[in-house]
Amino acid sequence: MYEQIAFYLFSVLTVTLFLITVMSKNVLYAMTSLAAGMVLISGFFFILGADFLGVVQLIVYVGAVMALYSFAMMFFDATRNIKEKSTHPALVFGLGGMSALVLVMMFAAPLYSEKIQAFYPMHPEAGNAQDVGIVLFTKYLIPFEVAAVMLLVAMIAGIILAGKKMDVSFTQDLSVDDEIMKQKDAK
Amino acid sequence: MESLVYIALFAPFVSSLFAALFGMSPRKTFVGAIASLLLFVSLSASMMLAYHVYQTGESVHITMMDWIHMGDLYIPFGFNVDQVSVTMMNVVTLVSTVVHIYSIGYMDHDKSFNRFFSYLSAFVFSMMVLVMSDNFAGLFIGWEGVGVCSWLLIGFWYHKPDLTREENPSISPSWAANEAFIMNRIADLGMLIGLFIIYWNVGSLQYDAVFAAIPHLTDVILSTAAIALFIGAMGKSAQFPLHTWLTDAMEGPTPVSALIHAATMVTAGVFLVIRVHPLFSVTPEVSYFIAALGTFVAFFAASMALVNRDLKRIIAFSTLSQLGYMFAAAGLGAYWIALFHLAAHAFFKALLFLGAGNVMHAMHDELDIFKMGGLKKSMKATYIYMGLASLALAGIPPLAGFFSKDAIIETAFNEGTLILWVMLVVTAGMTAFYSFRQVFLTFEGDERYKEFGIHPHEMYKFVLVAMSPLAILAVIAGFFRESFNAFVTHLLPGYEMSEHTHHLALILGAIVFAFAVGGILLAYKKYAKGLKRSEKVENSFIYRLLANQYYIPNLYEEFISKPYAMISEMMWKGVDLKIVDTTVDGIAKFLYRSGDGTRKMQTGNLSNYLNWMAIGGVLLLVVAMISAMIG
Amino acid sequence: MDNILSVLVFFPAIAGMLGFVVNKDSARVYGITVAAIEFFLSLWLWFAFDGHNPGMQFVEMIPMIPDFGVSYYLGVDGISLFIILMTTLMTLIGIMSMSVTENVKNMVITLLFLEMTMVGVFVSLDAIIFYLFWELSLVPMLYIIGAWGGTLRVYAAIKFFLYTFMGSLIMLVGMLFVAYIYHDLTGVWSFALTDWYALVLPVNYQLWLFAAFFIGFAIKVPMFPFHTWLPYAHGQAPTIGSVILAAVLLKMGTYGFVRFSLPMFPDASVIAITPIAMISIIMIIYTAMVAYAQKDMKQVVAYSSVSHMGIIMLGIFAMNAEGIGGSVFQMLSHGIVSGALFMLVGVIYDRRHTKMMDEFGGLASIMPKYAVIFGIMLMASVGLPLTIGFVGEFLVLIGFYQVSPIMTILAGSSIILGAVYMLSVYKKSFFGPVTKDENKTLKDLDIKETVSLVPLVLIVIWLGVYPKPILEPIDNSVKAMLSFMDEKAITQEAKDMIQVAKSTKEMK
Amino acid sequence: MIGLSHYLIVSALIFSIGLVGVLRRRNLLMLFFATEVMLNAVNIAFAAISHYYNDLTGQMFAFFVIAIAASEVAVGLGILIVLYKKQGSLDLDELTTMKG
Amino acid sequence: MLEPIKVSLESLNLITLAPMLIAIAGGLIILCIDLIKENLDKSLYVMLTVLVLFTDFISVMGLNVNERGFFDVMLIDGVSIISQLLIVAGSMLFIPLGLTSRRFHEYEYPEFFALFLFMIAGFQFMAASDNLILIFVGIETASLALYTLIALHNRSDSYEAAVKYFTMGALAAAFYAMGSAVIYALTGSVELYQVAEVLSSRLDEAGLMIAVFGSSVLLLSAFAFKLSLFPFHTWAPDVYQGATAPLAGYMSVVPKIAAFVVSIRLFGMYIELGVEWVRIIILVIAVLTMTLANIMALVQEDVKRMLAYSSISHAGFVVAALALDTTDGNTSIFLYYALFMFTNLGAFAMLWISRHKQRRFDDRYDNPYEKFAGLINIMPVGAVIMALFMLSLAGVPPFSVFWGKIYVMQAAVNAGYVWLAIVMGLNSAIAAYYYLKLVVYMFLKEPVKSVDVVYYNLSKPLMAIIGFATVATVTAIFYVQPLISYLYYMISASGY
Repeated sequence: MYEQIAFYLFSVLTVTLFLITVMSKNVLYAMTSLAAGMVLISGFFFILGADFLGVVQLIVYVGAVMALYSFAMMFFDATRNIKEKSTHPALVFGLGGMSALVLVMMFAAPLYSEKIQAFYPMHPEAGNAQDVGIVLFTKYLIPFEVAAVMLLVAMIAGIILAGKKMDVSFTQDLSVDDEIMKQKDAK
Repeated sequence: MESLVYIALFAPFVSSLFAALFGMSPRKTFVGAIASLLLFVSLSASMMLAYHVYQTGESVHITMMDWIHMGDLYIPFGFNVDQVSVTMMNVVTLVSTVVHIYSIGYMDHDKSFNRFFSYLSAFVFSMMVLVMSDNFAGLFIGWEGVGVCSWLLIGFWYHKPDLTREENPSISPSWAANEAFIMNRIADLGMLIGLFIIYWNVGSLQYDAVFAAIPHLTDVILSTAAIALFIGAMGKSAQFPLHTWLTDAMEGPTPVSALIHAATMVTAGVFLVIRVHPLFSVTPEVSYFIAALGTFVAFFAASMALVNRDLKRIIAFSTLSQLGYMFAAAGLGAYWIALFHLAAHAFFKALLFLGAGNVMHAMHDELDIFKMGGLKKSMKATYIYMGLASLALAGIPPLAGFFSKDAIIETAFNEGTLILWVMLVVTAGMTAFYSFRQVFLTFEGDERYKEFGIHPHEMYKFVLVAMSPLAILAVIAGFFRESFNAFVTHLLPGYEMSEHTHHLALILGAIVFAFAVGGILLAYKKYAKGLKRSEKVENSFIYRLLANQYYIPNLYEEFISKPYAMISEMMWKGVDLKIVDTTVDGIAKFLYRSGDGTRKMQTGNLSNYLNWMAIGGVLLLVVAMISAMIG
Repeated sequence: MDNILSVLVFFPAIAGMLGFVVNKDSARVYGITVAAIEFFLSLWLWFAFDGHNPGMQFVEMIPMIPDFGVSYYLGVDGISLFIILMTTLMTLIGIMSMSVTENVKNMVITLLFLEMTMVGVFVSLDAIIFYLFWELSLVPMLYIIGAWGGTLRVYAAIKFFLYTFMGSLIMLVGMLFVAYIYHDLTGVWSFALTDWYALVLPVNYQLWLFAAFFIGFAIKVPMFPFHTWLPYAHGQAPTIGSVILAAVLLKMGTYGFVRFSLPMFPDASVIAITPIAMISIIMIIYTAMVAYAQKDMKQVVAYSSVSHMGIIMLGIFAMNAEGIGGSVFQMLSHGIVSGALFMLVGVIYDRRHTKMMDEFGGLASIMPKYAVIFGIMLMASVGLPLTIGFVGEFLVLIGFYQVSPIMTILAGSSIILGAVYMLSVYKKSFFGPVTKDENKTLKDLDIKETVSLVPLVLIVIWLGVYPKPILEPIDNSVKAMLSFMDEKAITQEAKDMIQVAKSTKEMK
Repeated sequence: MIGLSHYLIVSALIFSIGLVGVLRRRNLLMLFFATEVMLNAVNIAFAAISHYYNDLTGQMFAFFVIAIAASEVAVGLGILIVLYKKQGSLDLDELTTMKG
Repeated sequence: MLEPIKVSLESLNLITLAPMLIAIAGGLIILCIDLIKENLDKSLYVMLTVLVLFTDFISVMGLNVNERGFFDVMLIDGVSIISQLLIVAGSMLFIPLGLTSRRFHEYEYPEFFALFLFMIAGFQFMAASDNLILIFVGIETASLALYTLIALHNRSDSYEAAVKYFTMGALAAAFYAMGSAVIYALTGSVELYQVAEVLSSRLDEAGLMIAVFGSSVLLLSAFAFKLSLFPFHTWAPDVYQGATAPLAGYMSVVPKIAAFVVSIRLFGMYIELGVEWVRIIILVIAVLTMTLANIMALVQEDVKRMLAYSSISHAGFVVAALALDTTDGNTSIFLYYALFMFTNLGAFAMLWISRHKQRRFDDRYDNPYEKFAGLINIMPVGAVIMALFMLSLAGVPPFSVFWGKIYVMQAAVNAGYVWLAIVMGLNSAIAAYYYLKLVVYMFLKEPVKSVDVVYYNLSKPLMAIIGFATVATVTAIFYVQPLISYLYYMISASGY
């Protein structure tokens, strides 16, 4: 009962919030509702017993990602209302509705099967964090490390793309080459 | 004997090559002389061969080398000198020798003198191949060879421009040459088909093999083969409906007309029928058709000759008519008579043409007999020659024509084909009339040429001398009828008149004679005193019909040439460019245009790209759903 | 010299590669020398060739991709030998007579590469190697048409390339399918023709495969209605391009039919006789008519090529030694004659820069030598006996007569229609008075042109009079092929139709 | 009782909402929001399946999805920054120099 | 408290990780070098990268076939080995294209090379795993690096390209994640060998088909994006145009090989399980892709854009082989890309050497056809070489792509899809047009402008690369045999 109420509450709220994210003309509203929706999603995780995941969701999304977005928003000076040309609403909502319909039908199918054995079963007695830790650092150690590399890549990318060095472009600058030539001549 | 065969065959070839060496140089008389000499060599060899064949009664057969050997088809270059071919060889070489010598005089002023001899000798060579070959393929070589030489020689004065049909009925020499070649080609196709039929049913194209196989073949095969071969003969011998080229061929120099279009090449068709007599003699329907067609052409051509004003065309029509006679004889089974008439005709017709050539030479190439008259003063020898030849042609005894033509008419009677007989007899009368109409209009009466400021003069002496053998033969050839009969019937089936005919021979002869003399007299009455033209007659339907050759050339032009050109144009512009090519280009253009169309999906707008992606994904999902639901 | 074929194939290519170094001014001489050596090599091949052996000779076999069955597999028999000779000859003559003045070096190099591909096509006994040379031959030709051609050259070149390319890709699918079947039956991959010959395919497979190969070959031949690239290609190509195109490239299609379609699919070929004969007859008559309507001299020759190719096609599907042998001979004859005709048109084009017939008239009196040679070639083209043109045409028609007399009569109309358009060309350009002043000063054939044309004239006459040295090897190989087809054919109809050398006696 | 399907359907709905956002947004920043929504939707699905199968793999996947989302944000924003410096706008309708 | 897990080091089979670790370590080394000393010349980094990649290559060669490592996350089967070899070799060939005579922005960053190496590691992880999680992380690592590399070219076109690629990539990632979720829901696993097992037992359950199809479709959408299949291809032309020529050429080969490996594992699994529907859908997409891309390529004005469409079309070609799911088919995929790689390397390198910093021929394009007009007169050897590449791409024998093409077609024929082979044939014929168009411009047209140098960017290393590509393209016939037998052996050994 408690679970049901929570589920429906979270469902309605997330859907509404994400709708706002998607439909709002104001970046601020959109972002705020996105953040709120993400918080609520962590609620789902908690209901589902994925406590650690819920925490990560809160920290990474609501903490890191949203902070990034807000900094970006400030940089872009996008607090005012955004004018967007709307792409054929019929097409957009048709496609959205269609995909919702098909996905819902798909998920309404009897996917769940008793026969399926968990390969990495949970151990409720030990707690979610421990479970996750063990699997993550054994089975999924490699993806974990690769994710680290990925984050490194993202970091480097973020740094160099946003860096000052990008303000001048050698790509279209003919004089750069002349300098090289001069240097070579000097040698 | 083999070397004689080679000499007879290749002397003209050497002559042609020799003359060709000088083909592009200015006139050199010695070219003509050497060519004539070589032709004379060929004539001598032919005569010696004739003597040999006559003596031994055996034919000389040689196989020079292989020509085509593929699959089962084996064709050698083989030559066979037997009674028939040796006759032809003699006729051909004799007339050509005379014509060669004649041409030295006639072509005197022509800048292409050397070239002319080259062509002329080449023609003789082809003709020799034609008559001497021992197989159908060799015959066909000669057959086509003479066709090409004829094309070259008709178009000899190729530089003349095209005129309208009113100005010149044959438009231009080059036009006439092409016409002749193409018409012959039509017939040649028939001949080729004949060869194919024979090959696939006999397995060989050698005469002896084919003749030996004839008894084993069915009637249908024999008849189709005979018809196909005869179609070939029709083209070369200008039988209706492929006859129009012959009169147009008169655009060529006159010696050419004498040699090719009177004495030799046009008789190749008759020769073919005689050569292949074992085939024709077992296909009576085809033979009868040949006879009937021959008779018809004899009459038909003679009718056109009645009103023609062109000196050479009249002779050409008369050639046509005489060819009809020959076919009539051959068709009726009297092969030796046909061959005899062929030989006799060659002599007097060549003589006639050469005489006409003299006249032309004198008249500066004027050919309209209405513009001549009274030439006998300046050209006595020619008058005699032409008169003799015309008499022979008209069948006045004791000249050659009488013996040969009379025999044909008699044959028609003998075979009981009275209609043919009647037509032939009437034609004989017409022949006499138009021959003498021409002779009288040319040589007798008022001197109409003076209006045109022409000063006629007689031909060179040596030319006249050279013509004399023909004249002599035209006179005396008839007397050799029986020995000729005996000679050739070694090979050809004999033909004897029935008792009944034999009894009536005199009466029949008298009837023909009466017609002939009647014709001459009529001509004399009308034309000997000079030309009296009658508007009424000339405007009459029949006159115009005859003068325009029954409008057949016009018909051909309107219903064959022009539509062909039109359809060709349509095929090109309408079908080839508009349909076939446009389809091909259309496919290419369609692809290109659809490229222009589809590249529009690449708007450059990210939102659209995302839409496409979503459309793709969602569409696939929908398809997945539907197909999962269907099962 | 067992590897004479490899030498023949790669000698021109290597020479072409080295040709980059040769100075521009000497390029032509270099080209002539190389082509002459190549021609003598091919003569040597003929000399060493055993005319009585109907099978493949000088066979070379090096596996290239054994896992995929591709091998470098060369050989010649009586059928291909003379086409190779003609290829080398026409290339030599072509280079000799070449009137191109711009970029001569590029032209020479291109021609040498083209020669490699052409020889390669005719010596290959491996389908993939065959296909390789087949496709590769398009490239130099594309360049020749496109770089030295007339105003529409790019269009013509691309049309030529794409059209043939499209067809050959379909053919490639056919080849792959045959290889698949071969693999299915034997467990081995092989593209070697001699292996493929051993395959006995069910009739429906044969039909599909025949169709696939047909598209490839028919476009190349070109058969109606795939012929429209040809007039453009010829019309726009420089003389040398037309010469090679007409003389050799078109032969690849007909050669393909003889080499692939007939021996591999005897039953399908027999079934295809009637449709192909009908197309051939359409080709013969229709293109002869179209040729008659042309105003451009070169287009006449181009369309006449199509018409003659119709004859060749007809002969191939006669299914008897006369027809097929005749076709092979006709390929040579058409190669030489049409090549010469294109050269002749080129001669006048070089002088007047037009090929329109109404620009001329009376050339016979201004350029007599030219007129004579043109006349001889014209007569060979219309199939005059004792010229090369007659032998092939006669054999083809006589061969096909056995299949269908009516169709032979229709096809035989080529001797009439051919005369019609050819003589009308001759009349329009050579006869009549000289009307145009520009024409009055035209020079007759110069040394270069004479030297290149006279050998062709001699060959035309020599092979017309004495074709035996050529016919004999062809005959042997064709007979061997026929008896092999007969053995292999499944259906009785096909066996009946394929006539193995004893044809006429059976008819009796 | 709340079954697996319930969660999955919520996930599907949110996914579709995200998709709608991706389709209709012209502002790149807000478009990125929509992609975050989609990834979050998937996370719900993974967590739910994980829960019902009593299997941890789903949660693992969700972790990595979060990590990936975070990295994407970093790189995406980096690109947006250079773009904004150059163009002064985040409107994707202005990004149409390459087309056709 | 759970029991600590004891794992022996041997069972981890760490060697399977060696190649990727080498690449990552290489990237880190480059970063460190930059930290120690700034402003080193790009040639140092290029050569370091090549060296790292070479070591990587050797280590891949040292792998044994059919091993699993690290709790079965790593999968070293034949496919993964050959694909890694191709990926590394391809990267090794493309990266020296940075050694141009002119300076371009991205090569000024040592990070560029580090990112490049990380990207390769990402691809290698994609190829060497059948775990959807690792595949996902690998994809994203590689993609994020690639987006950055594109943007680093630093001009508005490249940002535009990067944004487009990035945004669509994000959507594709969402599709991928959703698809994986559905698979997980169906089977309770994200490891393909287990997925296949469970799925085969569940296939006959009622009402599940929609989910099976749905999962395949979602994954297909994601990989169709990666492989640039219609209608997910729209990014490709713009990104190719916006990226530098070396990167565009690289994108047309290497990421696709990685994506193909995953596709073979994924969709091969579906087809193997008897879900014919997937095969049909892939075939339809393949045919649409090759045809539409071809038609669009016909009308392009820019060579690079044309090549972009052409590589879309080639991808469609190869995807058809994927749908066959036979050993021949899978062999042909790698054979095709291996051979295609050389030609594309050459073609893009030719564009790269002719790159000028300003657009001198067209306002929109770097490489409009006009630029190459009359190249035979300006740069004859270059023109001939470029023509060779074009002919090779068109599938003219004996150049490299031809062998790939007939092998694909043969695979189609062998699998009974003759119609597919015919469609491929016809498409090749259409494609020939646009390749020829360039040949025509180079050989048959007069130069548009009298431009001093077209090969503005040429340098000795680039010449060497082009020479290598030319030789590899022309002499393909000689190495196709070992290539085929190796690929076939490897693929059949891994059971595909």
